[in-house]
Amino acid sequence: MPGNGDDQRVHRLSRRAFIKGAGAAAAAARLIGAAVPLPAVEVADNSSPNPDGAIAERLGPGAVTIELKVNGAARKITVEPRVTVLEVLRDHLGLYGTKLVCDRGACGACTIHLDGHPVVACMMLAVDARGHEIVTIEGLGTPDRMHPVQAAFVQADALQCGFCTPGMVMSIAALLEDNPSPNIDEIKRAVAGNICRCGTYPHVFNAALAAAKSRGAKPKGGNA
Amino acid sequence: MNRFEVVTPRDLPNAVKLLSGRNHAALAGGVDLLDLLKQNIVAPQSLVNLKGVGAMDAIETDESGGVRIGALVKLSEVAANPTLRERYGAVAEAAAQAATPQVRNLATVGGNLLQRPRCWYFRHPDVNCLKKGGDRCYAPGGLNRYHAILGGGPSFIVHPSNLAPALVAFAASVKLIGPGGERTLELERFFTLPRIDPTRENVLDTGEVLIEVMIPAPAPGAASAYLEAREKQSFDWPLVSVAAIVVSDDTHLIRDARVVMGAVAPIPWRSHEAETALRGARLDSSAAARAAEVALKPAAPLSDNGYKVPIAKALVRRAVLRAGGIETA
Amino acid sequence: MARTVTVRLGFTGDTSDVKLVIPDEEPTPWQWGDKFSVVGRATPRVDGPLKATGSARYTYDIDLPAMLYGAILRSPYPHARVRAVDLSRARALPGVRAAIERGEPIVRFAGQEVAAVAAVSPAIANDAVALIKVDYEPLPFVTSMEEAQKPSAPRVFSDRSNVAAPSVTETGNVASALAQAAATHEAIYTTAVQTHVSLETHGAVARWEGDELTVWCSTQGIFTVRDDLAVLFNLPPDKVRVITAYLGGGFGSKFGAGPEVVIAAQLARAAGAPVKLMLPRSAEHLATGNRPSSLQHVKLGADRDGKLVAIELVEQGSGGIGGGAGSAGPFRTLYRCANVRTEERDIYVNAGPSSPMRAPGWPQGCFALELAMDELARKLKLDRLEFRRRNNGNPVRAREFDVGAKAFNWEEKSRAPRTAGTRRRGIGVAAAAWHAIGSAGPQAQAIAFRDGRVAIRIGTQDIGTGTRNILAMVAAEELGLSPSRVAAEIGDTRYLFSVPSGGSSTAPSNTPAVRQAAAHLREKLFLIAAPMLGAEPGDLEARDGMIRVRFEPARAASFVDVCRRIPADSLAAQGEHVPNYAGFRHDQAGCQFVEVEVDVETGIVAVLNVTAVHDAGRIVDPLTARSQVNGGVLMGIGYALFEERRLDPAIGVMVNPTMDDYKLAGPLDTPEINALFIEVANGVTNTGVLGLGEVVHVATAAAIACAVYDAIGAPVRSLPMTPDKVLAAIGRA
Amino acid sequence: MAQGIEHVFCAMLRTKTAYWRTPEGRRWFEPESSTACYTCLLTQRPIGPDGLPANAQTCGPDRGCFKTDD
Repeated sequence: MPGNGDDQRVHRLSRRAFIKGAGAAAAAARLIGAAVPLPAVEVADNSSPNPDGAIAERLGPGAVTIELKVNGAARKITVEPRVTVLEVLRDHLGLYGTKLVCDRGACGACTIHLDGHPVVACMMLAVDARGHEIVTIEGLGTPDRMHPVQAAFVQADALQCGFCTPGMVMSIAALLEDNPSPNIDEIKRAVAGNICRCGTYPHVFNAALAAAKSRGAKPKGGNA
Repeated sequence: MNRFEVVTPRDLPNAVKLLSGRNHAALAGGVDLLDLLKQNIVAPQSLVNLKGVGAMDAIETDESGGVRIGALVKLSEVAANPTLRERYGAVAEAAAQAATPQVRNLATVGGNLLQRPRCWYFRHPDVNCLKKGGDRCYAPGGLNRYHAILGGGPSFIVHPSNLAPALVAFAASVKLIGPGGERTLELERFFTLPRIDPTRENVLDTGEVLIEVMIPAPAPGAASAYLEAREKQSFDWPLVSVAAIVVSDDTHLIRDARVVMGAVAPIPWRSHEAETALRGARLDSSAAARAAEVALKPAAPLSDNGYKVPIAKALVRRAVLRAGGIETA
Repeated sequence: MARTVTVRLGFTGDTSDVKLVIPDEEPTPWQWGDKFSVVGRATPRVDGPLKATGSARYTYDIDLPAMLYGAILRSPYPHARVRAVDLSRARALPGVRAAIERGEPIVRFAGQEVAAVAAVSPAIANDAVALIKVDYEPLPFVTSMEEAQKPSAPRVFSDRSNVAAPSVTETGNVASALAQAAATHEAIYTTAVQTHVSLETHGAVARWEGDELTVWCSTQGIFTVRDDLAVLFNLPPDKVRVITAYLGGGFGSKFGAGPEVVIAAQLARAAGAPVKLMLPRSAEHLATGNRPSSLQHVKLGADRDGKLVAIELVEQGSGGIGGGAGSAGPFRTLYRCANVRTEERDIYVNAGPSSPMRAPGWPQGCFALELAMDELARKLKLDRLEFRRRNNGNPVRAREFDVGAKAFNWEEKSRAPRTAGTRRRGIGVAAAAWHAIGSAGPQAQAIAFRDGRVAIRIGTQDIGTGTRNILAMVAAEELGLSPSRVAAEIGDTRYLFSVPSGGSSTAPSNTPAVRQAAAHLREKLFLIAAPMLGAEPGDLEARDGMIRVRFEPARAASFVDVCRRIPADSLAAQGEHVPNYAGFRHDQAGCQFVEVEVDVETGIVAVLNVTAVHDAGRIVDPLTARSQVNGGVLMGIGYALFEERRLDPAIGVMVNPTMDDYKLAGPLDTPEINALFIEVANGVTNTGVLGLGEVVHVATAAAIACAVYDAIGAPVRSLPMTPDKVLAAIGRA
Repeated sequence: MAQGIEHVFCAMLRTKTAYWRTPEGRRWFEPESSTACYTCLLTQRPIGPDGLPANAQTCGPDRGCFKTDD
């Protein structure tokens, strides 16, 4: 599916508003304590008038077609505004390298580069990513042509189950762009937002140092 | 997460107009908003996108020597800004220690100040606590190890912002724009205790937008420090944070001091007691320890969070010493 | 049928010739002093590039045409009667294709499955779940072990006590030994419930084609999931195919078909379309298992010479509605003692059930026993390492103590004064054991193709330890190839049977089958090569990509050239893991040394460095072996300092089912880790490879606790050692 | 220990070790194990369909939900 530009999957979905009052999801009764359901959402009409021109843009709540720049290519997708960048990458663009783990920005498994900076794709709405350059793990390298950081991860065995690995690689790759010769403390801080349950951090540090070295930089101190 | 629309107003006045409507929420960096949406804590009909309605994304020095930080400035930009690092070290350090590198590249200054508490009862989708309009706070009598030791009741949340204590220490103000026009408020007065209204953490009115933080020029001889104690060192909310400013001369005589604690109270907790104790004293470890002692005197811990008192004392003492240029453990 | 071979077994300084009776089809077990060209060399894993580039496809990444997304409605109540479930509004939601009830009249923990839906998008599935109306009758509940034992406590199971029958063992007479001991120690130690937090949550993609069921599953046991589903859906096992190409962690929680796997298959059948059902993070904490808590009443007695004369453990533990909380293993095993009594009790509470987790029972027991050992050593005025040496009965561990103490600088660090400053350093040591010798059953195929490719096929799975790599390395060793030329194909029940990846058994169970298969393939290739080289098959050897006449390296054919003579498309051979031999030893020893720094004003503990010394039999790949040590240590740091499932006593819900409030060790919490291996030729299988996953996790939390005790002079007898507990131990809070 | 292999287990009972087979081809239960986490395959939980705990000590022929292996 990657590469054909358009999202195929939306054609399975009706474009009508699916739910009268989608807020029912939010109103799922709070069962502990006095249950005060939040008000159900009145779904705004996608084509509601904007007489005084107060609104520059109105998206949703139904699916809207937007364009994102992913790994150098413009990709058109049709999604509800509530969809995150992570969901778009995985469920609409077939870019499965970026992982969902904590879904709250706490683990870094979904780290991508947004205009060159590492961000968590799970805590950003897709509509907010328009106009920005997104690079995912797939945009960094392929098994046959690995990015130096990816090659260093393999050499150092900086991966076990591999589920956190794309996010780790993205964090280290972003670090080395900013700071070609990080010491071990700078490396630790750069991946401080990435969680690995297999506990492979020591090898990640080794990989980062090796990748920096292979790019011709001299490590400045550090105790690795 | 419910369905919602995302509207981008033409300009700030229109953003205010939209946000004055029922069930609208402001969208800036979106990190805390998405967390709340995913937990079904909020279910707005409409997100009002503040990006693109006005600048709000710059850090500028003003004529009086102070600094203005736009509400949409990212935490990573605060952490890296040379002016802030040089003159408002505690602010830059607080930003640098917030959340994770990836979150700091998304999260904004405005969002950091306005984020909702991290209380696990508040964040639990099945628990309707006082803060969400329910009838009780579950912290007293419940699991309260991370809750308030100062200023609590009837809700015992702690304010989650890293930035706020540092900004309050520097006597920052916030500029708000709302249906009634623009107003400027000392940040210290912006935050509000639960005994006023347990469902909110600040006085931002419906329709109001926080657009800017203004920090006055620091007094000559002022130096700051920001310290956090966290259970773990990789991404954790602080158990206690302390921002301290010490204005002293070459002989370590303290002319003025500001001491603000984070994560101990429902608002950034300024300790006037500590400041009074420091003013006029010669800065040394016993003066700092005295300040720490009086700062925590009003503490009223719950069943499980008494340990935060000694931690706060240690951090107040260390922050004061560090601000005064005396390195400590 | 069988033959007798004599092999040299043991470890540095302690080897001997051992006679083994082995089946004819078995290659002679690797022995002490064998020279290898592949095995034992650090080899980056063969599937590393797929993982490093995000190309490895996990269950979570499976995408099928017309695939639906499943979601589960879970009980918010810790205990309730389910009076009625109304699925009508969910079913009526456009985009919903199936909705099912779980059908259990009582829910016993917050997070228990009640109903499920399948819809065309994850968002609609979640919307639909919110539309399900359930009429619950809340029932009284209990979430704390202490409360659960009160006579008036609500019952988790009606008419059954919340206290299960105890499991008691006794050798000797503990009571009288304690009475006569020169020194005794008695204290209570507690540990919290830890959850697995596999990064890939539990889940499956299920697809029916007629009466054939294919399930992509995040599991540690593809065959066990297959067998479970076959029983539940009344199918012959060969109508069920389970695929796990890559697995994002399991740590013991992913055996068998869990509720989410069964529900995915039910939804797929009801909807007539494939269904993907991956759990959200919160459900992972609530409902997929945990390491139970423990409350351990420990008594130790020693004589004047520092020899243990009595060990007693009275333990209770709870993971929730299930059992398995026993922690007595270390008490019965780690140290020599004539009088040992253990008593273990499971307590039921209204919370998600326990499941096996990385050396079940051992990190709990090791923590209590080893900290108690330090407390007794202090009374005896004995160096803590010396105290352990005197009571150690395992020669491998004796060597590990020596090697580790030297590498760690134990003596010098012991002599360093414990300063009175704010940040105090301390050191600790703890022993570990496990028994990772694997089990018979796995069957492997080794296939050579006409183009010279070699494939190993076996129905095992890679939980993250590098299974493909070590299987490729073992086959490559046998065939004289480089591992990169061997494709290890695993993770599919279409391949021959293997056992689940648990109990550290993947490497020890699968490598012998692979080695035997590769050896048989080599013999078959020799039959082809012999006429080419004008030699007898028995005179040939496979080395460096060549098949050649032994002692006459010039008479050789390349492996590829020999493969070209394969008459059909490929040449296949089979091997199996035969029952284990007596070998040298069946147990596995380890020990870890830890240095910490405690900030005595904040109670915050930093682990500075760890020296981990372990026996993994024959190390196939030191690189991936070190990765496993890192992993065991890091999970141990989390267990020691951060991790705890927190249940509110009043409302019965877990308050921290997220990855920000449930705290895992991260990069800045990572110490320097020095992994050292004591290689043991144990001869229990033809490879003598042992698993490492569990033994490397057993001692870490214990050693950290001992180091904290050393640093602050007071024991913290409760895990996790959060700042409140550390400050309380120091007397500052 | 005595009950060991003689014990008749319900065919629906599962624990980690039950997924291995003994050399005789039987499921490998350790009724004396204090660390085994049992589940009933029918509920995928440590509860039988009869609402009582599922484990090696109690999942015998005296329970209404008991099933034999073949």
